[in-house]
Amino acid sequence: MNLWLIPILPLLGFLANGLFGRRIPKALINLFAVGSVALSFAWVVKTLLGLGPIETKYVEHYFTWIQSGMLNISVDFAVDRLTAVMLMIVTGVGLLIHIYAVGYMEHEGGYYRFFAYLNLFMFFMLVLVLAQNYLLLFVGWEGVGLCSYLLIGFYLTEQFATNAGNKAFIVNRIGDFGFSLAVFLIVRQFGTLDFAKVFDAAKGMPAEASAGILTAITLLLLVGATGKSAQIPLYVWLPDAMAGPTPVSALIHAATMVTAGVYMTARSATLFMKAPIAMDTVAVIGLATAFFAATIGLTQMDIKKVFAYSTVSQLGYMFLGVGVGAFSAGIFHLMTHAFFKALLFLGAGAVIHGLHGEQDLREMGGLFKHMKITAITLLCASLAISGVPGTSGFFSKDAILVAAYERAPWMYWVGVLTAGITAFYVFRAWFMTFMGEYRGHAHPHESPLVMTGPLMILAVLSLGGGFINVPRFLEPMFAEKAENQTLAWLSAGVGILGIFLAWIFYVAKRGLADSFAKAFGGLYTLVYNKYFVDEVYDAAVVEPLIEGSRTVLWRGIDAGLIDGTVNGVGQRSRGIGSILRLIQSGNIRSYAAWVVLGSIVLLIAIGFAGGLR
Amino acid sequence: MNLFNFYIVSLVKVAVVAFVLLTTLAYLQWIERKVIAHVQLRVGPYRVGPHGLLQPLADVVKLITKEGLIPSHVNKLFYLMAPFVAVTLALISISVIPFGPEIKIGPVDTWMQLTDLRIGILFVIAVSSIGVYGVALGGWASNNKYSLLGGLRSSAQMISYELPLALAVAAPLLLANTLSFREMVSYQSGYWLGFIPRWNLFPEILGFIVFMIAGFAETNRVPFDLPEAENELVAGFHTEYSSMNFAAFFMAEYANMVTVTAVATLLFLGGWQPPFPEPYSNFVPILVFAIGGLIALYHGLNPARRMDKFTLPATALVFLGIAAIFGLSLFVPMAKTILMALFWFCGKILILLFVFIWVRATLPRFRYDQLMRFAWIFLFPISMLNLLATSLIVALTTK
Amino acid sequence: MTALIFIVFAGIAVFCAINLVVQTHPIASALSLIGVMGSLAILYLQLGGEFIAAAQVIVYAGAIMVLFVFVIMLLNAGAEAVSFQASRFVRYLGALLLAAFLGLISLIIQAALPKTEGVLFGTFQGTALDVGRKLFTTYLLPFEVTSVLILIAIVGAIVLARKEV
Amino acid sequence: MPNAPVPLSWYLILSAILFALGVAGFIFRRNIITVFMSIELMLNAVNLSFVTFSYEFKQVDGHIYSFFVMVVAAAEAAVGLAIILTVFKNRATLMIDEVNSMKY
Repeated sequence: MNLWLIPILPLLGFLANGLFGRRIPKALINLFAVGSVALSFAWVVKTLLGLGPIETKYVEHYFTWIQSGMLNISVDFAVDRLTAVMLMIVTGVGLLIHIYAVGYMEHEGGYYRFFAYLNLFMFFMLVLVLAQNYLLLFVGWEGVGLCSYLLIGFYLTEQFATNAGNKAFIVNRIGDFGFSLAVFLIVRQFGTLDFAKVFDAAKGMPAEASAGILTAITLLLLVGATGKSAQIPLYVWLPDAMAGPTPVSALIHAATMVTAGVYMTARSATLFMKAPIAMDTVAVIGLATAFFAATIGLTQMDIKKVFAYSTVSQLGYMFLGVGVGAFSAGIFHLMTHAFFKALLFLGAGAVIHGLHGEQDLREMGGLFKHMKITAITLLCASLAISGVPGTSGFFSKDAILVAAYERAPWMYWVGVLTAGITAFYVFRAWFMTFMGEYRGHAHPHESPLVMTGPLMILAVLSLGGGFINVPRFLEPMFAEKAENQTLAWLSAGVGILGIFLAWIFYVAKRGLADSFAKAFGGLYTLVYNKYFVDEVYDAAVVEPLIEGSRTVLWRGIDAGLIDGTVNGVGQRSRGIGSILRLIQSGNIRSYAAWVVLGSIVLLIAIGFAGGLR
Repeated sequence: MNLFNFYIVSLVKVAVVAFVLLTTLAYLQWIERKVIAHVQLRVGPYRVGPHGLLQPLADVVKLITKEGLIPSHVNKLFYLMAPFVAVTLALISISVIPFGPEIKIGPVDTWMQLTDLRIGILFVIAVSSIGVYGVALGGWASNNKYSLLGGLRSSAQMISYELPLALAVAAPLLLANTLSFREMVSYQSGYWLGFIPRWNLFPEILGFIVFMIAGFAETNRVPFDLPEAENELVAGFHTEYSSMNFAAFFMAEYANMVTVTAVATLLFLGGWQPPFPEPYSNFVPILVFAIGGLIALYHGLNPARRMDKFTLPATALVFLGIAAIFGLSLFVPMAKTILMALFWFCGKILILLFVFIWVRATLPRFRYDQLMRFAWIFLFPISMLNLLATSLIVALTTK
Repeated sequence: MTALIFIVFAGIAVFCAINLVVQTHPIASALSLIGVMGSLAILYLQLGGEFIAAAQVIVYAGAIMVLFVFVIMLLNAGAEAVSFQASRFVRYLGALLLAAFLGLISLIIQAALPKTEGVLFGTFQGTALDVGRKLFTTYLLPFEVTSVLILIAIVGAIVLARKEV
Repeated sequence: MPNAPVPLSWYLILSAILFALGVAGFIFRRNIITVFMSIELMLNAVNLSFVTFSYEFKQVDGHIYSFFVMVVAAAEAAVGLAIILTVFKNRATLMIDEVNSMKY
C-alpha cells in the first residue's frame, strides 16, 4: 500500500517551500503546501479503502535502522483501526487548516516559512501516528515538538512569542525526558521496542512480576504524555503557545499534537491495563486538569486563552477516559474534540482576522451582524463542546463520563461539574464576542471564503461527528464500555444549564459577572492569575536552575575545568614545539634525509617484528 | 616453424621492407616536388634522368658527400643524437604495420608483416608520441634561438595533437574491440549490402577526418609545419643541420608520413581489403596499369618533346608489363593474394600521401595561437564527442 | 633469453638512473630518465604487462617527460653552479643513510620473498582486456576519482601558469 | 640457457635500487626540476615492484595500481611544473636552496 507516501508527501512540500520558498510566488507555495497535504489525505483515504475493515494490523517493513547486539530497531509503518482514526483526523483536519491558513496568513511576513513548518509538522505527526515501535514514535514525538516550538515562535521579532516558544520547548523536554526513560526501561525489560513484541511480552507476564516494572514504565510514559498533552503539572506551556498564529493553535495545540499523549497512552493500553496504579494516576491527573483548566477558563479575557484552557481541560477529559479504561471513548473524544476545538480556534482566528488582530473579549461584542458565518459556525462548535444532545461532544464526552461512573462515581460528578463550567465559559466567550453591542474601535468584516469554507465543513463535522461510531469501530482493540442513558442525559442537562447561566450573566443581566467577581475578590484574582502556577514554577524550579547553572556549570566546570584543560594542552604543545623548532632547518633535502632515516628505522622494526621469515 | 627458419624469414622480411621503404622515402620526395610543381604549373625536377626520375639518387649522393659540419657552441652529443633518434623512431613503427594477409611461399608460411603485437596500435601511438624528442632535442641542442623556438613549438604541438589523435584512434578500436592491426583489418572485411565495404571509414568518418588533421600536425606538415616555418624561424629546428643529419630529419618526416597514412589505411580504410567484391576487384589493377600504359604509349607516339620519343614508350612498356603480371597472377592463387593485397594497400597509402602533398601545395600555414586554439577548442571536443557517440553505439549494440 | 633481456635492460635502467643523479644539466637528466622509463617498459613487457608498458611509454615518456623537456627549454635552465653542494647534515649522512636503506630493503626482499619459480616471459599476460575489465568493475570508483583529480590538476595548472592580468 | 627464469627478487631489488637513486637525486640535487625528476624516478621504481607483484600473483591489479600512479604523476607534473614556472617568474632561480623565504 506504500504507507511511506503518506508522511513523505508533506516532507516534499516542506523541502520545496523551505528551500525555494523565498524565490517562488505565493500561488506556488500554496500549491506545494496545500497540495502535498491534500495528496497525502487522498492517499490515506485510498489506503483505508484498500484495506477495508482492518481486522488485523497491516504492517509494512522498510529497512533496519539500528542493529546493535540483541536490539534490532527497524523502520516500519503499520495501520490498525486506532491508527486509521488518527490518520483521518490528522490529514483531514490538517488539510482544512492548511486551506484556512492560506487566507489567514495572507498578509503575514515569512509566508513560505510558515507553510514549510506546517508541512514539516504534518510529516512528523504522521510518522508518530504510523510508527510501529517506540523509537520511531519518539522521532515523530520530538519532531512535532520541534515544529510546535518553531511555530509558536513564528513571530520571531516579538519577545513574548520567542519566550513562549522556549517555554513550550523546555517544558516538553521534561516530559520527553520521562518518555525516553520509559523507552530505556522497555528496552531493558523486553529487549525490543516493537509494539507487537512488547505487548505480547507484557501480556505474557504474570501479574506479580509485571506490576512493579510496568507501573514504572507506564508512569514514565505518563510523564511524557503530560508534557506533550499539557496535563498537570506540565500544562503551563499550552496557554502561552497561543502566541503563535491561530491556524497553528488550531492544528497543533488543539487538534493533533497535544493529543499525541492520549494516542500514545491508548497505544500502550496493554501496558496500562497491567498497571492499575498508573491507570488511576492517569484518571486523577486528567480529572484534576479538566477541572482546574475549566475554572481558569472562566476568567480569561483573551479569546484564544479561553479556548487554550478549554483545550487543556478537554485533554483532561480524554485522559480521564483513558485512565478509567475507556480507551475507545478517549479516542472518540479526541476525534470530536479535534473537530470542534479546531473549529473554535479557526473561528476565533476569523474573528481576530476580522478585527485586525484584536484578541481581547472586552473589545468585542455584537459582531454577529458583521460576521454571521463565523458566529453560526462558532455556535455549532460551542454547542458541541458543551455536550448538547445530538452534537458530537455529547456522545464522546458522555461515553467518557459513563465509563468514569463505572470506575468511581465521584469522578463522574466532578466531570459533570466540569462539563457545566465548560459550557459556561465557552458560551461566555461566544456571548461576549457576538452578542450585545460592539465595544471595539476596529472595523469588523467577514473573512474570505477560503477561511469560512473550512469553518463550515468543520461545523458540520462537529455537529454530526458524533454519529461516527468510533467506539464500535475500535471495539476489537479495546473492551467496549457499558451504556447508561440517564447519566448521559444528566450531564447533558448540566451542560445546558451552564449555557443558560452564561446567557443570564452575559446577555440578560449585564454586570452580574462583575458583581460576582467583586464578591469573591480573592478567589477571582487567584483564578484570574491562573492560581499563580507560573510564578510558583519560576520561584521553585527556574530560578534555582539558572542560579545553579551559572555558578556551578559555567564558572566551575566550563571555565575552570574544561577551558583549563584545553589551555593547558595548548601550553604544553607550544613548549614542546619551541624545542622541536630547532630541527626545522627549512631545507627540504634535510627533511628528506630525515624521512629516509625514519624509513630505515621502520624497516629495522619490520625486520625484527618478524617481517623476515 | 623452427627457430632458425624463423630468424631467416624475419631477416628476409626486414631486408625487403627496409629496402622498399627507404627507396619509397627517397622517391616520395621526388613525387612531392613533382606534384607541387604541377600544382603550381611548373615542371619540377626534369634534368636528372627522364622527368628527373634520377633526382633522388643525385640528392642522396650530394647529401652524403657534403661535409657534415658541426657548429661551435652546440651540445655535441645531443646535436648528433637528435637526427638519429628522429629517424630511428620514425622507422621503428613500420615494423608492426601489416601489408597483407598470411601467405605461403614454398615451405614457410608467414604474414606480410614484420611482427604482430597484440597491442600493435598502442605501440605505434607510443613510438609516435616519443618521436617528438628528435625534433625538440635537435632544436635545443643546436643552441640557436630559431632552432630552440622550433623545438619548443614542436613539443607543444605534439603534446596538444596527441590527444585528438589518440581519441580518434580509440573509436575504431572500440568498434573492432581489438588492439592488433591484423584483427582490425579482418574486422573490416566483407561488404554491407554486398557492395559497400565494411570499412570503419563510414561509421567513423569524423574520426577519420580528425585523425588525418592530427596526423598532419604530428608529422609537422603544412599547415602545421610551425617547427620549420621558413619565413619566421630560418628553418626551424634543423637550421643548423647539414648533410646526412639534415637528410635524417627529412627521412624521418617522410617516414612519419608513411606511417600515419599506413595506420589510417589500416584503421579506417580496411587495410588491403579491396573496395569491391572479389571477382571484380581483381581486374582493377590490370585496367589501371593497362590504361596508364596505353596513355603513355599514345603520348609517346606523338611526342611533345624530343626525349619523350624514348621515355614514354618505355614507361608504357613497364606499365603494360605490370598489367600483364597482374593478369597472369590471377592464375597463381598465392601470387594473386600477394599482389592484390600489395596493390590495394599501396594504392590507398599513395592516395593519402597525395592528399598530404596536395594540402601542402594549397593551404597556408596556421598562426601559432590559431594552431593551439584549433587543437583544444575544436579538434579535441570533436574527437571526444565522436568517441562518446561510438561507445554509446557499441554499448547499445553489443549484448 | 629472459635473463639476458633482464640483465641488459636493468643495466641500462640503473646506468640511466645514476646518470640522472650525477648529470649537472637538467636536459641530460631528463633524457636519462626517459631511458629509465623505456627500459622499464621493456621489463613490464617481460612481466606480462603489455598494456602498462604501452601506457608507460605513452604517458610517461610521451607526455610527462615531454612536458619536462618543454619546461627546461622554456626556462633555458643551465647547469647547476656547484653540483654536489648539499646541506651540512646531508653531506655527512645522506650517502650513508641511502646505503643502509638499500641494504635493508634488499635484505628484507631476499628474506621475506616466497621462493617461487622465477619470471619466464609469456607465463602471464595481463592483456589490455583484463586491465580494462578490472578497471571498470572493481576499480570503477577510484578511476572516476582520478578523473576528477586530473580535472583539478588542469584547473590548478592553468590558474598557476596564466599571466597576471 | 635459452630460457633461464629470472628470480622475482631481482626485479624487486632493481626497483629498490632505482628508488634509492631517486632518493639520492632528491637529497643531493639543487635544481628543482631535477629534484622533481627524481620523484618521478621513485614513482617508476614503485611501479616496477607493483607490476612484479602482479606477475607473482598472476593478477592485473598491480598493473591498475601503477596505472593510477601514472595518472597521479601526470597531474603532479602538470601542477608542479606550473608552480616551477611561477617560482622562476618571481625568483628568477631554480635552486631550491634559494627559495627559502618560508624559513623565516
